[in-house]
Amino acid sequence: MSRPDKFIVDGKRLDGRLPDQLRPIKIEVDVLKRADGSCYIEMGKNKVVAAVYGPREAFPRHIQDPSKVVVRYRYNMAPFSVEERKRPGPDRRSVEISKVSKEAFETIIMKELFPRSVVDIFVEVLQADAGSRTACINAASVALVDAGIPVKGMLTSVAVAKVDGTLVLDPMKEEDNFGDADMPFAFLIRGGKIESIALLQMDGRMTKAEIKDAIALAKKGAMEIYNLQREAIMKQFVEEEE
Amino acid sequence: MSRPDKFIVDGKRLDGRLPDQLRPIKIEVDVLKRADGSCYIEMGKNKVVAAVYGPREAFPRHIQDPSKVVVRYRYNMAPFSVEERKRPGPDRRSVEISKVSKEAFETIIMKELFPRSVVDIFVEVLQADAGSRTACINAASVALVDAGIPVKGMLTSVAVAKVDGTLVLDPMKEEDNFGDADMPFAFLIRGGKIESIALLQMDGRMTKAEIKDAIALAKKGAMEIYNLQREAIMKQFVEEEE
Amino acid sequence: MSRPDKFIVDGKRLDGRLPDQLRPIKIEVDVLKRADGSCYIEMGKNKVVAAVYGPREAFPRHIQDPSKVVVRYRYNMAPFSVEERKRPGPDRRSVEISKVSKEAFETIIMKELFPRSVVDIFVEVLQADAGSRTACINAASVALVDAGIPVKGMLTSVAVAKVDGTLVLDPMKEEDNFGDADMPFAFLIRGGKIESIALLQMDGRMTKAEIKDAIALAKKGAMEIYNLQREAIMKQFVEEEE
Amino acid sequence: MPEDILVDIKKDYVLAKLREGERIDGRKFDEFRKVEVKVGVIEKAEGSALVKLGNTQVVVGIKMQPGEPFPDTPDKGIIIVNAELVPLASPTFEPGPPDETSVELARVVDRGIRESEAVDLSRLCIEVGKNVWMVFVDIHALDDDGNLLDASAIASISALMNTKIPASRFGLGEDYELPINDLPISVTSLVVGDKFLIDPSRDELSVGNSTLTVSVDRNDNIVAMQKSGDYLLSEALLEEIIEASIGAAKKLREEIIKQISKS
Amino acid sequence: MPEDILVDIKKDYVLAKLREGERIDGRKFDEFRKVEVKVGVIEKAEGSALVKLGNTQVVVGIKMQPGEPFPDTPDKGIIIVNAELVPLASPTFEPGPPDETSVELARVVDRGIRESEAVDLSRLCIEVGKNVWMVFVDIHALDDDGNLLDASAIASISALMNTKIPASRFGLGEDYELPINDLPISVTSLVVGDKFLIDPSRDELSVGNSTLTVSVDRNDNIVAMQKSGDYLLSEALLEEIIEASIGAAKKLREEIIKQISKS
Amino acid sequence: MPEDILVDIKKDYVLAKLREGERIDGRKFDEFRKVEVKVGVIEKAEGSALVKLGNTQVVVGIKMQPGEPFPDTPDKGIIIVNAELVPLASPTFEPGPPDETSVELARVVDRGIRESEAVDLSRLCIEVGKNVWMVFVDIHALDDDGNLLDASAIASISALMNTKIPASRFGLGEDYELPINDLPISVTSLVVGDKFLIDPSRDELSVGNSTLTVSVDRNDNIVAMQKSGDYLLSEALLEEIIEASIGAAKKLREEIIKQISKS
Repeated sequence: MSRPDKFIVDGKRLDGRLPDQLRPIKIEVDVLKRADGSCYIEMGKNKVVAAVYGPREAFPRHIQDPSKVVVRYRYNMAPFSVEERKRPGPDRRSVEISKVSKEAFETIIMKELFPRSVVDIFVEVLQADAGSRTACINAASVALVDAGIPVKGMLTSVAVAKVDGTLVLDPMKEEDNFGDADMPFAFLIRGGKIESIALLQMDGRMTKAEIKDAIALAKKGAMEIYNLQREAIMKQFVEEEE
Repeated sequence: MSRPDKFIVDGKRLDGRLPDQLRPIKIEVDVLKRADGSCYIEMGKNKVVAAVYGPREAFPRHIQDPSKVVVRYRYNMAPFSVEERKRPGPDRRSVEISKVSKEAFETIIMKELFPRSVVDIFVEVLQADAGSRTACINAASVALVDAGIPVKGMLTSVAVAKVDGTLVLDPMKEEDNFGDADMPFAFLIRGGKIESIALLQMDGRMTKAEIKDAIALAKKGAMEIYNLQREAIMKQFVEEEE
Repeated sequence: MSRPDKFIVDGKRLDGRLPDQLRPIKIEVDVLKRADGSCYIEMGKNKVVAAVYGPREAFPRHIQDPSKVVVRYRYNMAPFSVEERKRPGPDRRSVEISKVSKEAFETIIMKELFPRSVVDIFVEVLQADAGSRTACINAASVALVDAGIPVKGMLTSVAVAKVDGTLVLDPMKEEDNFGDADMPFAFLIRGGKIESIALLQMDGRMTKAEIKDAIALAKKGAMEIYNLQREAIMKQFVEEEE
Repeated sequence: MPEDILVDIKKDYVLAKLREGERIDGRKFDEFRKVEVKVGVIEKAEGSALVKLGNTQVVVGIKMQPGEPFPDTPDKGIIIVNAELVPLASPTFEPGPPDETSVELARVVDRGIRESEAVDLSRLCIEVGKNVWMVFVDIHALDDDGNLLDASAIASISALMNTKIPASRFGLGEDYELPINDLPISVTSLVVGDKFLIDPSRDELSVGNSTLTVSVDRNDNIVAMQKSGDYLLSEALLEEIIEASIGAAKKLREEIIKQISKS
Repeated sequence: MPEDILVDIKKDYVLAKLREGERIDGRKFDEFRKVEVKVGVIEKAEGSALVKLGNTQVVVGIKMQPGEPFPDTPDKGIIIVNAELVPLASPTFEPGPPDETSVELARVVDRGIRESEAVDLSRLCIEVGKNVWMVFVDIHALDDDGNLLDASAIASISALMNTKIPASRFGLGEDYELPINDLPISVTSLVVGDKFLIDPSRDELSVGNSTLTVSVDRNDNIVAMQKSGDYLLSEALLEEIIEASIGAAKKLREEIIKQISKS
Repeated sequence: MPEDILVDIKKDYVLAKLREGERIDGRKFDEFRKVEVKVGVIEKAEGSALVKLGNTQVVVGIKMQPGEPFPDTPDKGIIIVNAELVPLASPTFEPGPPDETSVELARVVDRGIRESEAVDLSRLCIEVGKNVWMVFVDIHALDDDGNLLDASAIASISALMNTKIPASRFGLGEDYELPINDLPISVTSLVVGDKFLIDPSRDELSVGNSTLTVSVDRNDNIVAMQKSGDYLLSEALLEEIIEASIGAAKKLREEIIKQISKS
């Protein structure tokens, strides 16, 4: 892959999207039998599966917290998920993504309800595209609901990039690799409204003003994704009822 | 080493053996002071030492089983045991051999007698030849008796290979590397009779009928080895009496 | 660096020192806030920091000794401390140095006073020169006093090398790399007098008689270092009083 | 209800049914669960397959790259089978390097492929003694509802059949299909006393882990066997299982071919 | 007095002061502790710096060696940032491979340097596609009295500014100075409710680990951000922190330039 | 009887005997246990030796292969000594990477060989700066009945004396014997108060781990020393031990030469 000359031509991006348009998203709930909750998401070419186990007894014991549940989050890439085969096991990038994602979920789980327990969130990237961490958070968020874990709201994640001086929603690979900035978010959405920021990272170069605009754009995208997450969960409930 | 044109000439194998003939075997019992039981075996060019420790308190505690003894088996190759120096530490092959060997020994040890304890079987391959796993099991089996661990019978191990369409007992390196199939067994022998199969693996290409014949051939070889194991143990008892 | 033709010319060493002369030494006490005791030492081009934590509860529990304190010592080189970047983490050399240094400190700490506890001595080599292990012990010894750990005396460390058939004190890099022998010591000094040897290693080639002379030379050097250690501690006390 | 009591109840139920000559899900003793094979599910991989065996799910991806051949086979490609039993797939799996179970699984799958000569390794040579194609078969478990091994074997061979050699990416001419000669089938039986159940589900495995895996090539030859678990196996039962495995393999192979050719 | 009670008392004190609109050490909310930068402290390294931020101390050493470039940037040097939070620096650090905290620290420092294009990587190419300079930035914590991250970032860029490329040692011509284009500043704030404290000390961190790091280049652009800790951040507060970080970065940058140019 | 009580009883017995000026097995204070050396026990290795020192047993195997020399010794071969204290050899050994005890053992054995210049490394150069012989000395403990260190040192030098350089296997001419110049002997003493016991057995080591190892070359030079254990050593005792070690080494060296030349 090499750097394109222009990222936006006639107002359209390399893959034909408008700057504020998401990639196609597909969400399936309860795709695994063993897990307490699960979700499969395709977001662009990302294909990720999330599973939630718990609340269950925390082991080894010394990680138990007598006042609240411990949350673990494991972001893992399958060896075949990327162009060049990835050696199995966590690298530094996965360790960081796992950490900030875990902290985002800690803000929405009702932790005091399950002392001495653990909630495990495992996310497997089967195919990686730009924004795999956001796809994973979206999947994990649905899986968490599917597992019946009490949460304050939905966590919805999307990134904004800057290319050719323009902010674009949900960047594709070229925009991510060669753009001027990348800024992934996760928002807490409650009662159909975005309440606050649970995850925020950024690298690149942006002015204060651009960051403000980026937040607005991210919020727009997040609401769209949130509706899809809700829809998928509802559909699942209906199916279970029948 | 390269593939020989023919494996059997005038009814004889490359090393002069008949198809149903074992390589020379040498067994010494109680060769180590620290171990509770020990045995040194040469089987062809294999030179292996087995040591048994236990039953002793299982550690770390969480591996303890309140209803029975835990059996551990560690097959390990010395760095100088093979042509090209082997890096110390377990590789995938050793891990698999250790697993199936452990399971074979679990079938013969009276496990209920020693709850919360562990029996450790350590086998070191000082020089490796074809069939090192079978040599190790034979040594471990004698070491187990030497350690006084109550067992249901003797475990005796031997492999059968297929070369030039013929089944041969206790294959040498060439037969193992370039033959059409290899099939290691371990049998439980009780009251001088083969009772059942405790370990069975196979790779290569064999028909159903050939497998039947292979079992018969393996049983013949196992009985011969069993007699040598018994003899070595008896000799040891006599020496200790004196 | 290549082997010099001669190590001693006109009675002087490559860096102008006399055979029985130490390199310049600089000692600072209580240089870290978090540690219970700390010390920074420059000895030649060695720059090392030592920190002492404890006595504190030993963890993991199974290392606790109900009758006395456990002493741990970690000698660690910063990646940039040597010419060719060193990969982080302990190598075999550090493991050995840590072991013999720990044992030296075990001889001087009043271990019975703190059962079930641990005293941690951490030494970081920021820049390595010949004799980094001796510089580290000298720093650790001062840090131990700074931490208020009850000790039987001061541990003072210095090496002696043999070059061109002459014994030299506190060898520099060339003498260490290309000399005929190297012999690091640590002495217990109590009441201003050297009482006994707490650490002793040697490699090279020395006669019995040379070893005797080396001990005498090392003792001379150790007393000088001891005085600097004492002075630095005193100065610290005075500063704290003010 | 605590997990261990549940296991005990399941175990009793499985055994009770067995005494009546039945399996809890109504299958015949030599019958596989419903299999679903989807190939090409990971576009970025050289080949891939998602396999469902009942509720057990495995995805296998194939990656290829040129590399140095083994000294003793200078003109042959290299296959490396690796299994990650990630903790997503079962509450009993733990993160970390492969344990003995995943090592065994990968090695038994590997033997089935290798010994049936399913992949024509001699057509994977680029330059004798210097450069050959390395084929990484990565088994990624998604849901372990019993018998991950057979599901992994099906997914591995299906992914290999789906594989295009990425020659152009490495400047080595045009891409071409990985040459496949056989479709080995791994058949795992759970041994219970003097009976056996092919393709045991997790509920059935509550009675124990005593299994025998028999891999069969398209000519009904046995190409690999692995006894796993601490149990004693009689000769008679071994022969019965081999016989049944050959039959079950044949049926399953046809089903897989049908599904792959349709997709 | 046991450590945890002490932490509780400190926490109450910090919060009480905060309610009065004050910090326990009298600083303003957007004020860094006293910074001291000494470069060239490790003569054997290609570049080095010792930084004290209040009582927090970090030393960074730079080592360089030729190596192969990444395939997608064949004409650019490589920077590798690594952090060792050695147990000497804090009673809570443990020996062993980097944990998530040190990985995050190293990666955030790395992004500040990388995204501000502080080092001109295109001038680190020796032979296109074959050989480029690799720059190892090793962060070695000495004393963690809070906000190791900003101290590490200051020490890293200061050490880079102090670096001479050891060309002669590798037979590659004369040594020359590492080309530096920017001086990015990392500004970490502790978030407490709807307030924030720039450059939190360890005592202040007793109230929690909710931080936001904003890295600012010399043109007041934001080049990296990292929210760390399990807290929810409002948009309004985010904007306030960014505003304050830009201001604090400007002041700190001037101070660092002053100190380095003097030494 | 529990192990620790047994240790206490042994300890008292050793100390009681010692007060009477005797060792529990009747040996003199400066006397090694019976040594047995068998070389060539591993035919597949380039050289090997099995050594019994009393009941302590060690096997050492030598493997050689060409490799790159160290930059500062471009014309010299490389010796790498490695020790595996496998759990077979003692109830206290555990599987896993080498711990501090085995690292120390390997390094002290290494120093004895290296500093006595026992192996003529300058004759192991194949092509200056490019290719030299690498000699892997792998120490494999079988039975630890005390003083594994001296047994390992004897086995290592014996195996080296038994080594043929496998030149023909690597297409580098005819095989030839590894050039050996010296036969260093490692002598370990257990220090008990102001007394010492050479070659302590495990029973004797029940009184503690305070040892001093002195390696002696054939000209009675000391080539390596290592104080091991948390005890204080007086100058006077040090001199006594050195004196005794030189004597004991001479005797043991003769015995080893006799045994090797016979075999």
